[in-house]
Amino acid sequence: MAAVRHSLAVDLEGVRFPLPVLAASGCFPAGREHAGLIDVHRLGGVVTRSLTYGPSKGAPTPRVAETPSGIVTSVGAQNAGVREFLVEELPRLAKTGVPVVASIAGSTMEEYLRVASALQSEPGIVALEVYLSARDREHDDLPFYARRDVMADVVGSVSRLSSYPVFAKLPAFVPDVVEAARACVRAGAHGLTLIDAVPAMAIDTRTLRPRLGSALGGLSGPAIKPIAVGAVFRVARALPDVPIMGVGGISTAEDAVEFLLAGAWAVQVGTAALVDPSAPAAIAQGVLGYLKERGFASPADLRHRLRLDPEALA
Amino acid sequence: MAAVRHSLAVDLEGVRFPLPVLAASGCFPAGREHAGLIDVHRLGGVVTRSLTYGPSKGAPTPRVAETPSGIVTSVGAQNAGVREFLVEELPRLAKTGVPVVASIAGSTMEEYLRVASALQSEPGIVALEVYLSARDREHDDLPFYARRDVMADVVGSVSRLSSYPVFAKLPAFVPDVVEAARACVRAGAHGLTLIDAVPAMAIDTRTLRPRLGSALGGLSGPAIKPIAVGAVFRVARALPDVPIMGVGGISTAEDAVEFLLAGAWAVQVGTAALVDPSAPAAIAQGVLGYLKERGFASPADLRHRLRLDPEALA
Amino acid sequence: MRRVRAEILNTRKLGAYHSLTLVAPEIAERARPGQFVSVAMPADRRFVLRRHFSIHQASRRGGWAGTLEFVFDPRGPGTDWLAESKAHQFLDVIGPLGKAFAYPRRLGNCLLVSEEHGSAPIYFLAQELRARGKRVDLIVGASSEDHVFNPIEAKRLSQQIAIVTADGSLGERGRVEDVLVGMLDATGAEVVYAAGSRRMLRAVAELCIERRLPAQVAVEEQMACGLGICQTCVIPVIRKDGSGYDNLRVCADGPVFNPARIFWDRWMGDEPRTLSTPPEGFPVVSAWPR
Amino acid sequence: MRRVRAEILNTRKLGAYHSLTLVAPEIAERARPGQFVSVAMPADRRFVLRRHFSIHQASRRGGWAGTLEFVFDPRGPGTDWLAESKAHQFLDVIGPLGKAFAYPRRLGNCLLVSEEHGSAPIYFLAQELRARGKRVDLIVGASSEDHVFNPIEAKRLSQQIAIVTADGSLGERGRVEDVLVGMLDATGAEVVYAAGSRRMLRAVAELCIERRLPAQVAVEEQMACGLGICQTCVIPVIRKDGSGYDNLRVCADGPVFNPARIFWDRWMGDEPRTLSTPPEGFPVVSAWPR
Ligand SMILES: Cc1cc2nc3c(=O)[nH]c(=O)nc-3n(C[C@H](O)[C@H](O)[C@H](O)COP(=O)(O)OP(=O)(O)OC[C@H]3O[C@@H](n4cnc5c(N)ncnc54)[C@H](O)[C@@H]3O)c2cc1C
Ligand SMILES: Cc1cc2nc3c(=O)[nH]c(=O)nc-3n(C[C@H](O)[C@H](O)[C@H](O)COP(=O)(O)OP(=O)(O)OC[C@H]3O[C@@H](n4cnc5c(N)ncnc54)[C@H](O)[C@@H]3O)c2cc1C
Ligand SMILES: Cc1cc2nc3c(=O)[nH]c(=O)nc-3n(C[C@H](O)[C@H](O)[C@H](O)COP(=O)(O)O)c2cc1C
Ligand SMILES: Cc1cc2nc3c(=O)[nH]c(=O)nc-3n(C[C@H](O)[C@H](O)[C@H](O)COP(=O)(O)O)c2cc1C
Ligand code: FES
Ligand code: FES
Repeated sequence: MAAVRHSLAVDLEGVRFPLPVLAASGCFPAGREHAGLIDVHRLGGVVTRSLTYGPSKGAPTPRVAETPSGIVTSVGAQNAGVREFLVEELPRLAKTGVPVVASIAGSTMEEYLRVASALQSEPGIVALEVYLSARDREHDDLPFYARRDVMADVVGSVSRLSSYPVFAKLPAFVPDVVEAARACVRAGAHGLTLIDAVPAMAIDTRTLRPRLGSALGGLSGPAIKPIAVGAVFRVARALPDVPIMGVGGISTAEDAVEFLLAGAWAVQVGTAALVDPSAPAAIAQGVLGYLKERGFASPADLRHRLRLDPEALA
Repeated sequence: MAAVRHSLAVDLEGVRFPLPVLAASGCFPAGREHAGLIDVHRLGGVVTRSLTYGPSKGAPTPRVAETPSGIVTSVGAQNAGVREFLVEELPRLAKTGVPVVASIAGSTMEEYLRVASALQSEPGIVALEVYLSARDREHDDLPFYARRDVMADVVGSVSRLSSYPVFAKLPAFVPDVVEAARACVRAGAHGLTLIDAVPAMAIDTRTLRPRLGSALGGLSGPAIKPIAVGAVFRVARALPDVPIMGVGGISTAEDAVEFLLAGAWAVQVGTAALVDPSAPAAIAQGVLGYLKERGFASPADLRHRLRLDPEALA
Repeated sequence: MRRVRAEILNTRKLGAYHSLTLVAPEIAERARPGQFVSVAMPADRRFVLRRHFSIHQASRRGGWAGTLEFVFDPRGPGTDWLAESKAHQFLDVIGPLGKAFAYPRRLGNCLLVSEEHGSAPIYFLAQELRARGKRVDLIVGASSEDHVFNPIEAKRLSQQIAIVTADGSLGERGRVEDVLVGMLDATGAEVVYAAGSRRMLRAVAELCIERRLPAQVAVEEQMACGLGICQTCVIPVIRKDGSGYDNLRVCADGPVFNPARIFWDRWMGDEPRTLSTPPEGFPVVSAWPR
Repeated sequence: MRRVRAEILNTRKLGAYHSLTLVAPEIAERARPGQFVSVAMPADRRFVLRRHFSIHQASRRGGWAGTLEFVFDPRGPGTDWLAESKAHQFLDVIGPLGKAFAYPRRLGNCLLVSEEHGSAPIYFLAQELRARGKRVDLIVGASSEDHVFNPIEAKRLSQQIAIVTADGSLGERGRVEDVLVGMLDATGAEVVYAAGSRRMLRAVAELCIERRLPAQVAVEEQMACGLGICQTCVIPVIRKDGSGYDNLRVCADGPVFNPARIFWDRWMGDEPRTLSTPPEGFPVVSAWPR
């Protein structure tokens, strides 16, 4: 085999990450205290926890329950608000040089726009990710993604307002994830993040109570990997030119390769990074090993390599 | 404690099962060869595999792949057609006296109606279950559930045509499962079955192929239990008078109790019954043990026992 | 089929293979070559499905009466777990499952062809055929020496034997197909049995069709239940009357099939096609002596 | 915090409890009472999360230098798995995590209150307080005798001790709260430390507030990461200026808190309320000697 120059860098139509593995939203240590556990230079990038405009206290506890190969969590977007983020967290992150994707949330369209405005022209930020599972106070508290037009409206408005490329973070929980993705792209999304945690619940049969304080939460971890891979595959086939970040249940390099083969341009690691903050770096390293062993030049190279029988999807 | 007469029987607004645990669609042995492995008298009932009008060859192989705490399958509704079922399978089932729920499928609205007609007034059948994940040939091959009006139309038409009570089998994969459930009930569904396998995919990173012949399949097994419990809980709270059969990842009596606490009137066991056909009977037995130990009189008793903090769902 | 809690009597390593011998008289009494068992994995792991293994040995008489042996090479989470199991542990086993190889009533000379772990059921068959006074010859193929399953046993069981490895580390270098014609001619085979890769089984099928030799092959397909319930394990089999094909269950209608009736093109998907294949309505070899 | 592959040096049973002693000098050197470790579960099971245990013992000197001990009662899949672990196995451990108990600078008499496995960090604290010349008295509560953690050690560590079990199988029958006032008076306690159920911690809090005694309690909350990342483990803590409360992370901001600042009503949800609770803006005990 001719000497191939392997590169782990990925280019999502202008949004560049030095490695194809990012820490997913809500799963990256923001504090000073983790210096010893992670080396941000071995990360493709960091997606911040979803930021609201004002501080938010979040959901009642307990906020996590373990289920077969997964966890159900409900943090309720606890965060100190976008201003606190800009003062306390971003400067520290920006100094390390790691590309930052800022995740924005809101309970009204207006809040999304206020958060997006507050983040304008901040050094370090390379893109926005729009969290669409937040509840829409103006529409019966349904999640924004539940109404395609409302969702597209949020994504479109943020895209028009912001100078950053915007990734819409879609749950797989829409009857036609392809149509949902298309609506976001038409509205102006630069790319897509697939998928968010899946609505779920766990009950303690001993105490007769929900295992989470908020009863309902989101399922993440290895259990949801097949759901996420399926969503990425379907959207990538329909929208091959739209950059996709794949997320959901990735805990090994093989898992990441599965997503890249399914059509993801980069991947994010959530739950696995909570349990082991060095996991994203180790996964990126493992992807490099896979590329080398199989003679692929780059993560992007995998995007068109899935071998499909003619009969599949018939 | 006063002596409680424990009964495992459940009454789903007129549809009676002697035990609260049924074998789920596609997961009950139809053949003679299983006599030694199961005792149908320890089953609440049997949901048949989904029947189409004519015979269907089903999906290409491989049809199953194991994933963390789950399996992804795609059988593609292989079945010999409703007539063959009536001649070959139903008489044998009816003779045992086990309540039979006939699952019906179609690739057009018309096919659903033809299958439902063929099943009219057959001894042994106590209800129909409408499989809504089939692809609608008249609407871009999208699953029937993907368009709420189309779905309601199918459920409504079958309900009007058939003299059996009709259960609509909903996937959790709709942005608002409560609205979907409501639409089915408004259209005439007697009850609901929640949930179907979740759209998913697995890829073999060694061969660079999807692990299923049809690429996409459905995720079932313990991995999806929290998703199913969440869907049952949400629908049961919104529609407390509508009978719900809960299904998804049940493999122990505790799992079944979780569903009953979430609001299910009965449960179905799929994947766990494939691996161990006696599982539904063992689970029913375990539910009895739980009721006795905790002093509950019947499975229905659990339906209103979930203890919710006032703050949950706020 | 029976479901039993079977104690592991003995574990041993044979080259790349692990062998487990279980105490399971209810299954052993009924087991015939070609049939398989289904083994539950521990419930506290991520496993959901049982794993399936051909029965390699089932003793009805003697010191080992009531025991059952199966053989595997560790290559995934399930077989890795089994490879760690120890004597006196218990396994949850269902069996015997599936249809066995049929023994030829009139014909005498049997050529048995196996690859990798396909040798497990084939050696069992060899023994039963010899007990019925048939001449048995063997072709055993593998990737390399350590994957040639129990060559000593193979030699003991066969009149004539050809061992073939892909890397030439034992026997001839090459594939089973390379020696097939030669062995057919040399042994005067009247019946052929085979278990191994789809590629090899198809080559056997083509040759037997050409020569109008009756044959039976044991196939494998991904199984969810192994019990005939779920229809995940199907293989396209051409109808006797040639009017089309049906997707039959490997676990309940097989795993042993007449290779001439397998609709190879469909089954092998887009794997390399080296041979022409029977169209629908293909005239099947119906000479099988039942 | 450090992450190490730690060898299990020793395992032992103490009543209902299992104790694991690890070789983990990087962690042991830094460990202080109240801090905890996070232990990875095997990747091949259904587990997703690490499990968290208070450090019971960390030896910096002597024959056990560089070792670390934690203690648990098997009561779920994670602790069941750990209970089966053997000496010379390796565990993936992160620690020390969280904020430790602070030692009183001026005050002398310390009453330590523990329930069930809460005794693990409390005995460690007792030892460190004694080493600093403080008087230590203990109240140890449990459901029954075998759940009274290491009573012999408890007696060795304390000047005066009250053991209370719910079923009366060891010490007095009842709850820790029943002997609290008596012990406070009898020992002349100037500072109170506690670890155990929320109910008990709240009773301690109420009493200490009433008597204006400085106190520290170690709390537990379901944790996903244990590392301060995810904010699943929060507890409502009233601000120093009384202007409201913040949800602080038990794993990073705790697990040791000033009980007077915990917003008990919020934290305990709808569990039975036996005591009045501080409103927002509650005047906190700020007398803690730091
Ligand atoms: C009828 C029959 C008889 C068999 N006999 C033997 C035998 O004697 N010795 C032996 O080593 N192997 C045998 N196999 C193959 C064996 O069942 C699988 O290789 C094994 O289950 C793999 O499990 P795993 O967890 O180690 O690997 P994985 O590859 O991780 O298995 C993952 C999943 O794929 C399934 N699977 C993987 N490969 C196969 C396959 N070839 N056929 C069916 N399912 C598969 C597994 O059951 C499991 O559900 C037989 C298969 C069948 C169908
Ligand atoms: C700071 C801290 C220190 C602890 N110290 C000890 C100790 O020294 N000895 C001891 O026996 N236990 C201790 N615990 C509790 C212990 O972590 C859990 O009981 C244990 O993880 C249960 O795991 P499991 O799989 O056996 O049980 P399961 O109940 O099945 O656990 C399921 C999930 O719930 C979580 N969980 C269950 N109970 C608790 C709890 N009380 N607190 C936090 N998470 C919980 C587990 O981590 C796991 O994610 C401590 C907990 C915390 C937060
Ligand atoms: C504790 C926790 C907090 C999370 N917080 C956020 C968040 O603030 N915003 C968001 O978009 N996703 C959030 N997520 C979802 C993850 O970013 C990710 O989409 C999901 O967990 C699936 O990936 P995983 O299986 O790798 O965890 C959170 C997930 C977890 C487990
Ligand atoms: C092999 C297999 C075949 C199935 N076939 C059908 C079917 O024909 N009709 C249907 O409505 N559901 C079918 N299902 C879905 C199950 O009935 C059930 O809804 C789903 O598997 C979730 O439950 P479980 O986790 O207990 O398996 C099938 C599931 C499996 C695993
Ligand atoms: S594996 Fe289920 S029918 Fe064969
Ligand atoms: S457990 Fe994650 S922040 Fe405390």
